[in-house]
Amino acid sequence: TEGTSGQDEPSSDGNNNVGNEKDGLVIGFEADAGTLMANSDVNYTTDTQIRNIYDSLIERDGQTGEYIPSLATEWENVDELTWRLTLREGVKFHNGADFNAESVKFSIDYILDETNQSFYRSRWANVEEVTVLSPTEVEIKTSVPFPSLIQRITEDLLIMEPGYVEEVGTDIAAKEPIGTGAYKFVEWSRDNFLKLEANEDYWQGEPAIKEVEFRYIPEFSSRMSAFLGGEIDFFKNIPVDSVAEIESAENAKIGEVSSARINYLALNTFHDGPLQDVKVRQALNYAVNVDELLESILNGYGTKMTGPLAVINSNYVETNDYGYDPDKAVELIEEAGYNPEELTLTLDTPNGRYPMDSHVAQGIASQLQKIGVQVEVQVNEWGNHLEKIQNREMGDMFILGWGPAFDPQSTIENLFTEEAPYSSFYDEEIEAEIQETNAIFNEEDRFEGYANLQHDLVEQAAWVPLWQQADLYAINKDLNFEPRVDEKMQVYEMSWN
Amino acid sequence: MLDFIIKRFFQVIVVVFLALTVVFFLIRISGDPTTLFLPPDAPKEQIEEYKELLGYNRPLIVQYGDFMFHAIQGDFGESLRSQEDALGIVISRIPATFQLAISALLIALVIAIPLGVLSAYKRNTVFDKVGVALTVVGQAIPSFWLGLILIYFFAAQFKLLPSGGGGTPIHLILPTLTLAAYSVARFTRFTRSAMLDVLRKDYIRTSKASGVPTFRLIMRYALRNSLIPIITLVALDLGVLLGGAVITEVVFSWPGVGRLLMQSLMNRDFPIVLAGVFIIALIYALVNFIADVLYAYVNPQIRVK
Amino acid sequence: MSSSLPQSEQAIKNFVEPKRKSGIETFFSNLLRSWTGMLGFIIILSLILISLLGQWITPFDPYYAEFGKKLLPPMTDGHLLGTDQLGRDIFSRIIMGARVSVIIGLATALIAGLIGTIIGIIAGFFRGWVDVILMRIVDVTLSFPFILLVLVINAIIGAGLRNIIISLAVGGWVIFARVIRSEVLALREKEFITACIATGVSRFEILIKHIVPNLFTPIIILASLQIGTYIIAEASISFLGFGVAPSTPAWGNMLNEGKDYIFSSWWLITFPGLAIVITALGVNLFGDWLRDTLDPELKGE
Amino acid sequence: MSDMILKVNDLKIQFKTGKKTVQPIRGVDFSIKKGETLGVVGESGSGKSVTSLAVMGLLPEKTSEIISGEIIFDGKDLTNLKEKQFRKLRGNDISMIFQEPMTSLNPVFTIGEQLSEPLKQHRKMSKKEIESTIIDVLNQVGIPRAEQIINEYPHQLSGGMRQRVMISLALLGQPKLIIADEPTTALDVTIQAQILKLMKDIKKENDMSLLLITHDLGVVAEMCDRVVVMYAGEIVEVAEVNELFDNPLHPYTKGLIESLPSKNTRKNRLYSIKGQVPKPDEITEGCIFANRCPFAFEKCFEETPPIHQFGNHMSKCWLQDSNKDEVS
Amino acid sequence: MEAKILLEIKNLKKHFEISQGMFKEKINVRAVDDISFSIKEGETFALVGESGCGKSTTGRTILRLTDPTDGQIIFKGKNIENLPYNQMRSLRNSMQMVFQDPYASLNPKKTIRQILMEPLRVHSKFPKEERLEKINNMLKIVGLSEEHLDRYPHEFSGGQRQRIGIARAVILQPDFIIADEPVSALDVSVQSQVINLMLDLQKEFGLTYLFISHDLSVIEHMTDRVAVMYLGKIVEIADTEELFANPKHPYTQALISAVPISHPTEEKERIILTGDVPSPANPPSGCSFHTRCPFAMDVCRKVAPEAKEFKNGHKANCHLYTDSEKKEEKEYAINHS
Ligand SMILES: Nc1ncnc2c1ncn2[C@@H]1O[C@H](COP(=O)(O)OP(=O)(O)OP(=O)(O)O)[C@@H](O)[C@H]1O
Ligand SMILES: Nc1ncnc2c1ncn2[C@@H]1O[C@H](COP(=O)(O)OP(=O)(O)OP(=O)(O)O)[C@@H](O)[C@H]1O
Ligand SMILES: [Mg+2]
Ligand SMILES: [Mg+2]
Repeated sequence: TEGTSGQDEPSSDGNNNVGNEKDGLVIGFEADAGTLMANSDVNYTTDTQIRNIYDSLIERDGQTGEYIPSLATEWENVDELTWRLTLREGVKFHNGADFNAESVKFSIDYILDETNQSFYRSRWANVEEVTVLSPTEVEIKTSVPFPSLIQRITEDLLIMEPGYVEEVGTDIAAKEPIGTGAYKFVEWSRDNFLKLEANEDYWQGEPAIKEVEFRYIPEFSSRMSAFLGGEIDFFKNIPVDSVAEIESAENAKIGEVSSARINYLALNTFHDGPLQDVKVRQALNYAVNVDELLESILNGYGTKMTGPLAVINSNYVETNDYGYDPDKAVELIEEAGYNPEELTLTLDTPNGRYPMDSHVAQGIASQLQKIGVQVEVQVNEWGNHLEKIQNREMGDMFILGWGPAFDPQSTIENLFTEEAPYSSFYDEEIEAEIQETNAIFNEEDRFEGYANLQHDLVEQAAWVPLWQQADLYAINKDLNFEPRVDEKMQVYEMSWN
Repeated sequence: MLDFIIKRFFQVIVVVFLALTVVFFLIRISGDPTTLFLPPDAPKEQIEEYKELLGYNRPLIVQYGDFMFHAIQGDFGESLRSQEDALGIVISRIPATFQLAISALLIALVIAIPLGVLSAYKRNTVFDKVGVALTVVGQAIPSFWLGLILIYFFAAQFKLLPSGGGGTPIHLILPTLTLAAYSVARFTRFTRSAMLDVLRKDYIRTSKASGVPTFRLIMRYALRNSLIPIITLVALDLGVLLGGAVITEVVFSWPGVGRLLMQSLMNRDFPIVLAGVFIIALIYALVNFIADVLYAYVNPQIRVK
Repeated sequence: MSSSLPQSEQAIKNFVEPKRKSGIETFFSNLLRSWTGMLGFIIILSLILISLLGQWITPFDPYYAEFGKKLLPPMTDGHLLGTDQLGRDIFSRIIMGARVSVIIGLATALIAGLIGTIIGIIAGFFRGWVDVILMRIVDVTLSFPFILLVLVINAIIGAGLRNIIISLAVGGWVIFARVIRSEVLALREKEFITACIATGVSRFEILIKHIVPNLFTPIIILASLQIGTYIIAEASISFLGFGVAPSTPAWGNMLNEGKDYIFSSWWLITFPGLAIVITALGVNLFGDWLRDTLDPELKGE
Repeated sequence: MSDMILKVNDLKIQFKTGKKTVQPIRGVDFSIKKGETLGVVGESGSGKSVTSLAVMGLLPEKTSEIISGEIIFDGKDLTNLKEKQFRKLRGNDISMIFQEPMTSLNPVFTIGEQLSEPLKQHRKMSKKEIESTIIDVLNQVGIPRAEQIINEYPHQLSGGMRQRVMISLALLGQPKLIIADEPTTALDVTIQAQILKLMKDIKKENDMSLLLITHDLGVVAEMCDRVVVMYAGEIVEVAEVNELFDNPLHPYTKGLIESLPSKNTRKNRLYSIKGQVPKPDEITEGCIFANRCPFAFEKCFEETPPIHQFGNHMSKCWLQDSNKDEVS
Repeated sequence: MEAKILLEIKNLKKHFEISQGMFKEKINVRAVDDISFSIKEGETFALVGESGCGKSTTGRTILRLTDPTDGQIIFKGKNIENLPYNQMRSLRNSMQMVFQDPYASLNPKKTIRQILMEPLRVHSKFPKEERLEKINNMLKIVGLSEEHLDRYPHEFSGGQRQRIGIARAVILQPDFIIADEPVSALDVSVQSQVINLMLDLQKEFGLTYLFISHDLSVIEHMTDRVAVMYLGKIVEIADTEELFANPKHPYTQALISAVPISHPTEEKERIILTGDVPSPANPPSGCSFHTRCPFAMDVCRKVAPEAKEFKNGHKANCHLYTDSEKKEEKEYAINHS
């Protein structure tokens, strides 16, 4: 729903810009970047900001999530263990240095080097060696077949300038970054703001917006008032209940996109209990009315899912929807040998991590109550929640989100294997199937494999799928901005009317 | 005097040392920060490796010794999140917090002392009664709520002032008011009662008997006597202000130590928490020290000749 | 003026009748004389009643989320103060929240008061190295802003009603220890204690029979003044998201959840905030009055 | 009567404490002649200080009220004087020396700063002149090192020195009347002797009147020309000092003098007045002293006695009533 | 009939260390500095001197309410200066104290019954049933009555409280009572009542008093022997009548002469001392009185005088009398100055 703001008042709003003349942009952002060093901090807040300074080799299409060339123009599999990338020519770093294969090798090696303590390193553990073939060609060798390398390159890898980092050292480079991106670093005041200016020599052409500021405002209400007061031009993550308020403001519109982050209700099968019985898990799938939750709690902002993958995932196939059937649920529970009236389950939820998360948990609790199952909702501080999951100390059910989820392997592998606790689901047969499918290299076979897996996971009721999060943005009416499915804020793509 | 300074200095060291020790152990038993920093799909080996790297798998007492050894040299380790020097990060936020705390303190003093004096002077009049009532109410309003209300009116309803963020003096207005409100109430009350106390004193009667006019009596004589207890209170309240700054900084997105500490607590960025504890304990101890000196300065009975 | 006539008549009657009044009688006749004390007393009394009778007087189930009725403004559909983002009745939640505040205030005052008093007595009465060590600990605790201390401890030991009482008590006992210690030190020097020694009373008996009874007044005064601090501290910490469990209807929590709705639904932050203010006001008024009547000299404290 | 410097007529003062009111001064009449030392004796709480504060206009404004009577100083009635006019008198025409030298000086100002105040208020003087005047007066009261003392703080001085400073403060305005409210009670006997002598000398030199308040009959005997005896807010007897000691009329005065240890045989019981001073709220009908008086008869409990005057000797006792003189 | 010695004090010292706030060094106050005297059974022994000279400290140290720094306290032939608290406790039924401040010395939270019962309970004096009767008796003796039993101290006047304080001390029927300025805080008309009470009690129970006061006329009236203290030291001891008739030490003379006259016609020769009492933290060298003494000689500034004995146990510490040849001459000089 594009913002249909009220009457068109002449925009003579004091501190706000007058139409076209504005070429700066202030983004209200919830948190500071951890560091401005590329390839270090996996945190979304860091990545979103520095992607305006650094470029990646491969980009995603903002709307479809498909891979598109960026600093790499082509990529191919030489064999199962070897990848070759062709690089764009004539790209220069902000300091004038040339972008070339050396910088790619340097950036990957940076991740791999233990001493740099990159949080990304585990994801790149399979990479064995990076070889510079020519200034415009690199080859990457992996130790095992590693089909998701392209995803890693897209999501993790940003290209740094080797000469600069070596010259000034990582400490300075982390505070005054040099990249090839659309924006050049100007000033960073911790917990306060990050200021960038347009890179006029950007290889994709000069950005329309000349100055960018990320202003850190952790409190939603403060962000909101800054936005309404015209101090910031847009911000992300508005609570669904505030949408109406923003829509009714003169200068504002709502941006919405169904994002690649998914929310789900995990059903813990790691330890003994009713949930180890598939029938009980299926019953819970019947008993949770996702449509009602979406409608009443999320005001419809979200895209319902039925299986382990979201539509936006490659290799997504449509799976069977359990639908809402409380009677069936009761039946199944009884079949499994339980009396729903005597069944008590725990449900852990974080608070404020995902849209309306703890509210959704309470909604689920009251829905399950309708079939007689008692649910004890436990609200955790985020750190504790995560720790409980990782230490496998969770009770019966918990709420969690996962994203960005584009690639089936990463999603399925990280959610449904014994190794990964994030859905706390484990089934011997499924585990074998996953391992098998992951190793397939052939595109068609691979598709086939994931399709089967998706059906099987639904059949097994591995979790209760909820929805793709709707990313909601409050946007200045005069700003051209299409929210991206990968949550990124590429200012280069934006412009003023 | 030197004796005193040395003695106080040791006291400060002991206090800071104990504070760090307590927080160190509390933090260590509360849980493990590694999970929050690594990507969720990080394998067990990497978590272990990371713990190893940070030394979190050693015996607690060894970790403590190591921490103290480095802390003495001003090294609180690196922020787990940004891998920068933790103490440096904390220190870089001090100016913002000070800006807030000091301007709140100044505003509080500028408003409260004349108000308290006036209220004491006009004791039992309507002015005084309304003033006292307001201060009682003022002390009952929690600062975060006041902050929200101010945001609601000044930022949301009338759009007069920004609701958050740092930098310009305009941004300072609402957080300063929020932070100062409690102190205004407290100082006013205190000034009033200190003033009333002094006004009852024999030496004030003496001054009156010498024909000193009331205004001069209050401004020149009584006020200076009242300042002695007021200074002590103000020093104590700087702690309240620093504590209140945490909340105010969060409500108004003010980039100071308090907010940093809050975030670090949430993120379990323990080196920063410890460095923050260190800095706050130090500042607090320092402020108290300064208060003692000031106290000695305004109070001739303990002034050094 | 005319309205105060019966009171002053009462006062005169009390005065001409030298018959000794019971403690409760004096308490109330004193209370009647100060409207601020009376107001504080009434607020506290209603608060305690509300928190005791909570379940029975809430018009709605404070936990029941009726999603269809969320964010109703005050006075709609029988919701006196409106509903919150989950469609829960705010009035009912505020009533239930009173319980949290009362429990926190009283339990913390009790625990902090007990610990602090015992430590203060030990330090003040036995002095020597015990005193030195205990007072160093007090210094350390006081070397940290109270709210920050509670916050850090609470963030570390985790959320929940019990934990917040623990962390408030950990931060709060020191005040008691300090005041009680100095009271004990002052009492020790009092002539009537010297008189006891001269009579030949044993030290233990001096402590129990002569010093402790004289501590009740400062303890009660201090506790009554601290309760307000604890209630506000709990609300602050809950507001920051560390306090009692988020599903618990506590005023700080309600403000924490409601603050995101400040632009659209003012009633979410207004009423719980007012509840805190009124409570703190009542406690402070009553505490002030207690202090003024019981011990005019403690004023400077 | 032009030789009267101060005349107090039927003074009644009332205090509000909470909702109650008390009347600690319940009709006080006396006068001081020029150059005279008038002693006011009475036990604690008899209203000596309140009376003197009333003369200085220093009663607490909000809680006290002069409900009747006049205070005529130099021909002017002070009871309805404006604060501003009163200020011109204080420290200038009337000065006061207080009981507690320890607390009557402001601890955070130097002696010099405090002494310069009456001069700043009442005289137009340069800084230099002020300083030399102060040093002169300090020398006059026998303070050594006056040039240094003016830069010192009260806590650096002993009690006796402080009382000397207080006296010099009173002298600075060259007043016509000095009121000294128990100026030596807080001092040791040897220091008391010093201060009393000093006051005697100074009074002689400066030709002032002195209203000396005390509870010590010895001090009265030593210092005063005439004596006023107060009891529970009333004046019970006024007489020349010799007359009072030789021929006290009021039983209270008699009792006081009789109970002095020096009037009693060593090691024997002392003469004593039974009972205790009534508190202001315990006062009943009749003579205030009746319940302790060994000579009290019915009338004493029923009617307040009038003042009986025999020359310069006044007594407020039914015993002096000419119609009723059967008792010795 | 030489009476037995009840209490003997030998070279008693009590020094206080006080810190002067944080900016100054600690100082050592010599509150009591090497004093010796003895009190006979049944007598009233007085300590007199100006404020701060160490009278109260002496009294409190004798009762072991504070521990002596040095010296001996021999009570009924027994050394008590080192007795531990609990042994001292049992001794306290024979030595008691009356305090100066009638307001501060009674616990405001206890009724008169509790206050008077406590000593009996602590020392298990009298059978339980009889205690109340004893208390009522005692109340009658001090001029109060049974109906006061359940009142609190604040419901009494100062004089009444002081009588309660005296009752508390006497109810144990001790041999020895230290009365520290028992009448200084009282009104003139009440003061004589309390003095009478003390005289009566002494007669009735054969008490020995150590009577501390700064009021010379009271001392003259009711005591048998007097020790004059100055800056922590005893400068003169004598029988009361002897002391007032024939004071030896210049300080004693000045003290006596400073007492205001009791009748306006009385003529009195005055020795007006100059200056103030020096601080006991920093006493002058030699004879501590030399700074104010009208007869100070060179030797006084350097050497502390020894005690010089005159007739009937009259002793004075003054250099004027140590030089035996010039003694007569100087005595004359002093008496006629
Ligand atoms: N500000 C006041 N408010 C109420 N009552 C007062 C006030 N000042 C004095 N009084 C009362 O007035 C009475 C007389 O007090 P005053 O101070 O004149 O006595 P005094 O004769 O000077 O006694 P003392 O010898 O103790 O100084 C006392 O009963 C006292 O309680
Ligand atoms: N507990 C104490 N700590 C420190 N100094 C003390 C203490 N008690 C008494 N002194 C000091 O010892 C000296 C003697 O005091 P003490 O009370 O014995 O004097 P005093 O003769 O009883 O005087 P007063 O007539 O004022 O009661 C004083 O200088 C006093 O300051
Ligand atoms: Mg007086
Ligand atoms: Mg004494």
